[in-house]
Amino acid sequence: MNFNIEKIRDDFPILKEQVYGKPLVYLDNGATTHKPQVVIDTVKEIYEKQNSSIHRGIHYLSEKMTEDYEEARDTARKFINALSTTEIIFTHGATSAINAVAFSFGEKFVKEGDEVLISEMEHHSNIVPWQMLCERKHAHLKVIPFNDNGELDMDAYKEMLTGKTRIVAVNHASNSLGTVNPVKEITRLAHEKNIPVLIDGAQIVQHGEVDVRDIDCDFFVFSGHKVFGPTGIGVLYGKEKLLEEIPPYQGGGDMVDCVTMGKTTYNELPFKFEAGTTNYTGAIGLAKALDYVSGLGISNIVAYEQQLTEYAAEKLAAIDGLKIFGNAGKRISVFSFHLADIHPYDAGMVLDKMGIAVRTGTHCTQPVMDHYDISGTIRASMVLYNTKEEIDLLVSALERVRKMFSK
Amino acid sequence: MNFNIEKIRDDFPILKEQVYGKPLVYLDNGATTHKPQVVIDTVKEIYEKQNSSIHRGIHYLSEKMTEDYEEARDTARKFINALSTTEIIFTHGATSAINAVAFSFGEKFVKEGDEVLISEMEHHSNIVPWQMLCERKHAHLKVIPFNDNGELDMDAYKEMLTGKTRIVAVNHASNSLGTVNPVKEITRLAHEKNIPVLIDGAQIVQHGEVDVRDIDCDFFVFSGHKVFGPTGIGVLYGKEKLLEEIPPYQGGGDMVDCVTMGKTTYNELPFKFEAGTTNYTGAIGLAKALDYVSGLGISNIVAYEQQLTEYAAEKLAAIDGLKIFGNAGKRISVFSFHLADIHPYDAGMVLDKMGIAVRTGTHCTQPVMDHYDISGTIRASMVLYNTKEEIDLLVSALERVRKMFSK
Amino acid sequence: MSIKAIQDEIIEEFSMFEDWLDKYDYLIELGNELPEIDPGQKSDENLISGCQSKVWLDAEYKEGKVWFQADSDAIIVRGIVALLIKVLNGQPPKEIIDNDLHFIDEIGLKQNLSPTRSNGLVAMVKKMKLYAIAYQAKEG
Amino acid sequence: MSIKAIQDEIIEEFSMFEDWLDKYDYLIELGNELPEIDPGQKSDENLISGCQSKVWLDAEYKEGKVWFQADSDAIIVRGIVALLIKVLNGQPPKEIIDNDLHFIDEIGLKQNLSPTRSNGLVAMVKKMKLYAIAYQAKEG
Ligand SMILES: Cc1ncc(COP(=O)(O)O)c(C=O)c1O
Ligand SMILES: Cc1ncc(COP(=O)(O)O)c(C=O)c1O
Repeated sequence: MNFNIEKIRDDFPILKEQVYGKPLVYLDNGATTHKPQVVIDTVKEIYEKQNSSIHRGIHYLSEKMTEDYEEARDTARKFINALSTTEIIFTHGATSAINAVAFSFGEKFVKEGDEVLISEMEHHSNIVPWQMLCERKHAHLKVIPFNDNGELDMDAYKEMLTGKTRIVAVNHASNSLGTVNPVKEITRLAHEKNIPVLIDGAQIVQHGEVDVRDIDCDFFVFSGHKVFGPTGIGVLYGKEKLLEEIPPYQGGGDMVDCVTMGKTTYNELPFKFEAGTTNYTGAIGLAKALDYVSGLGISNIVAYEQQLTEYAAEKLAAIDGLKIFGNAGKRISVFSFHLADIHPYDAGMVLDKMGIAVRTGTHCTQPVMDHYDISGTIRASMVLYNTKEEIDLLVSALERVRKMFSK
Repeated sequence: MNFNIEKIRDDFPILKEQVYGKPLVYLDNGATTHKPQVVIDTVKEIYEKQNSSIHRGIHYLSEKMTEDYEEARDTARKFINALSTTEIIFTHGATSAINAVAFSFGEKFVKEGDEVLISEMEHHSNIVPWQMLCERKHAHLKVIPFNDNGELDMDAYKEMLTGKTRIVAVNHASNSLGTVNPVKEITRLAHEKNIPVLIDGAQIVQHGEVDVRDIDCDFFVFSGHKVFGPTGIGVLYGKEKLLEEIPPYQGGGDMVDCVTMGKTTYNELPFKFEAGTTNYTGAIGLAKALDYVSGLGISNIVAYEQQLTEYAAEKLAAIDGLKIFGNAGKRISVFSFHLADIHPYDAGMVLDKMGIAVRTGTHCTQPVMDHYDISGTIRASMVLYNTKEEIDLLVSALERVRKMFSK
Repeated sequence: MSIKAIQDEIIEEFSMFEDWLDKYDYLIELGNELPEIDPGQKSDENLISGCQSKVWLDAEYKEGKVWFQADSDAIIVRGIVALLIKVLNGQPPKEIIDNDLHFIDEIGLKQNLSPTRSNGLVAMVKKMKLYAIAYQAKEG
Repeated sequence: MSIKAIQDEIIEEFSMFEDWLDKYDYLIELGNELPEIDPGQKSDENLISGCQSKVWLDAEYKEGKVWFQADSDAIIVRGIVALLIKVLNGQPPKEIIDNDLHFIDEIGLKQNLSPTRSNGLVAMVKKMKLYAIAYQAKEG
């Protein structure tokens, strides 16, 4: 395997930081990932050398920014293997992308009595927008259950696809269980009944290959900050035909072709969905991050992370009294667990003082917590720059935590 | 006057750039402003040293980011003199802030047959969201006209405030006419009839003092990138009582308190309106920009820009065949004009090659163009780092352009 | 002892710890020692729900003084709860209203009382003050 | 002359200009020289509306060759229109379809034909090709 982890860690300046005088062991990548120097420098250089509002500008800086922005769109397109840049919309993150679809698709296609199908393991960002839609339209939210291993109940799913189902929205990978869902199969089954599918890819793009044409999903969303890019940027992929059919989400500059007080005609795709001054710095920074990931080689990353995941699973399971929630056959390097009967918040606070950054709580997946009847978990989430040594540090820290609380 | 323009220009690295081998004369500040080094360095440092997802994190980096983010909120609060940080919501820009109000306020308060009152000189971002709302709710959009000087017709306004008016939305300063509107009076008159008022402050914060409590407006919005801050960030101010009353705009992580599939309760203000991972880097960068502006002294900036505005007005008016659109008594340093019968696009393209960045077209204010029955203008827009020398360069370039096209 | 004096005592106590883990060891000890409150007092009414942990708070007013009883599902939070009770218990309402709890800052627990932590503690401190205000109002 | 040859000629012409303003002077000249099209041809049907400037395009098919007539409200755009017509006029549909217009890039006008410029030119080139495709289809 061609994966020089030392060199990679060198690319991320923050990994050299210390907290409380201890080296930072950052295992909160499910929340957000760090940025390689090349992304940071790109953002800096834009502000120092070429900052300018894009589209419709006729001067040099504006031209240059526009070109770079549209090139970033093409980079995002290639990264998820979309057909055309008209299908790539820059949003502010996964959340704003899902909200855009829930609103725009909902306005056009969801009526009273209709059903929207999500799963029990969704992030709040893929629950609440649909709840809001269903409330507005008097539609019903249906929920695909998962088993105790954290795997979707595909039989239940099949039965829940009815003539009333208007859209299916599920995550590609779960941010609290680590499960990788069979999104291709999920899409195929929905398409058999002509039901479109939105895939929440917030937890997959940083871990592996995504091919929206292979999945054949109708919408796909992800956040830039979770894939080593800047904050405040995300991507909404939509099939052109659907994007053409649904109304725009927000109104504002750039998304209109012609405005009169009586009637407004909308700009063509993808601009129709990009109202106002976009976060062009974010988009170009994100493209650099995607280039960085591609440069390392997706298959290298997948192979490396698989080793890491297996190592973590084994080491964590060996800790006395540690219980992992989510043991799906296919998983990403995200582990939610309890340590004996220690409250996750207690454990997290102590781990922090040891320099180990984990997240505790519900991870914005309250229904997952309800499934297991727990109030929260400790979550360690790894990406390509994490190491076996860091897992060892986590494990020995957990041992120490257990002792502290058993006195 | 205490205003060291050389030193200030030094703070903005991009101002030293050349285009086509000529020094950049950037007069497109109405579209976006450049960033002082301190803002650029802040963004860089966050990514290099403390990047982490905010709120609910228990580890060091997350704590630190959360603190800085909430401090940024307080900086924004102070900048516009809001009462409490619960009234300051970080959005992605002015456009997303207006869309949020149009949706959330509209859901709660706008019904069939109601009226929404905007003006003829609004930016598309303060037109289209209201059009979309009116279409959805079968309400009516009413438009306050302006006279040929570019001043709102206040008598017409008074008559248009009726028992059916649900909200008034006007800009503080116009991005194409330069007009500064009497927002305090506009608000007072609306409040006499208990009608709330949204002020689009996108073109005022970079030019002078804003005091939302003095204006007494109910909502106030602005974009970070137009006030020397990063891209992808903006502010929505709303009076607490109103923000409490209206439903949230987007659903997602952080904006909910408790989520079950049956019922979701929303987090308290301001978080209720900040769904998903926010652009914390943008917010903290914006706070630095606001600190920078405050540090120069608002009254110094106002005094300096007034000189600049007067100088520009005089010099431009002296050009043979130049016609300015918008001659309001109170104005910002934004000038829209025609040069003889030269097409604005032609003029803009040639100015560009002389190193002078202006904008041409409708400036996202098509109704303003329709008012004068023109298809666009050339627009030069100045901020605190522009100089009289730059205006002289613009003037001589315009002279040259006129000659080129009169052959 | 005055609220100020108790706070000073706690600050002194904490100044002896060499490192964070010793502090937490101590907070765990305090948490373990804090008497559990009655199951009956763990009512919805007394519950202060945070996303990270839960806190229950009950109060009584006797002979011009306020007495608190509190609990949490997380031990370290219980430890902090124990400190807060130690400082405020048996004090007259006016004292509780007027004194600020600077010890929290000084012993390095400020983060635990940040409004975004969502562990129930900020809300608990607020509620303690509210009880004091209510009791004072009753006195007239 | 072939499309390629005409393009080469234009590239050579433009290579003589020392600076941007000279190029624009020349485009203005070309723009001024381009015959205005009939008011009747300035129909909504022939209009290609951009936000920055308007372009009108009409086409005719005669004896196996395509003839374009076009106009714009901006002079520099007219100049570019004149160049496009010079290159494509009187060519058989197949030639118009098969040749790409690399001269635009080489004489430095690429920006003017970027899809985000919104000056009507990209849409005009697209429409010119579409006319050619339609005429070719008619031939069978
Ligand atoms: C599965 C999943 N979906 C959606 C989101 C929301 O992403 P963002 O907060 O960047 O909008 C997250 C992030 O936590 C996630 O893990
Ligand atoms: C008056 C006015 N309102 C609103 C906006 C929209 O701001 P943004 O594009 O940053 O959302 C602008 C920016 O052009 C403006 O000038």
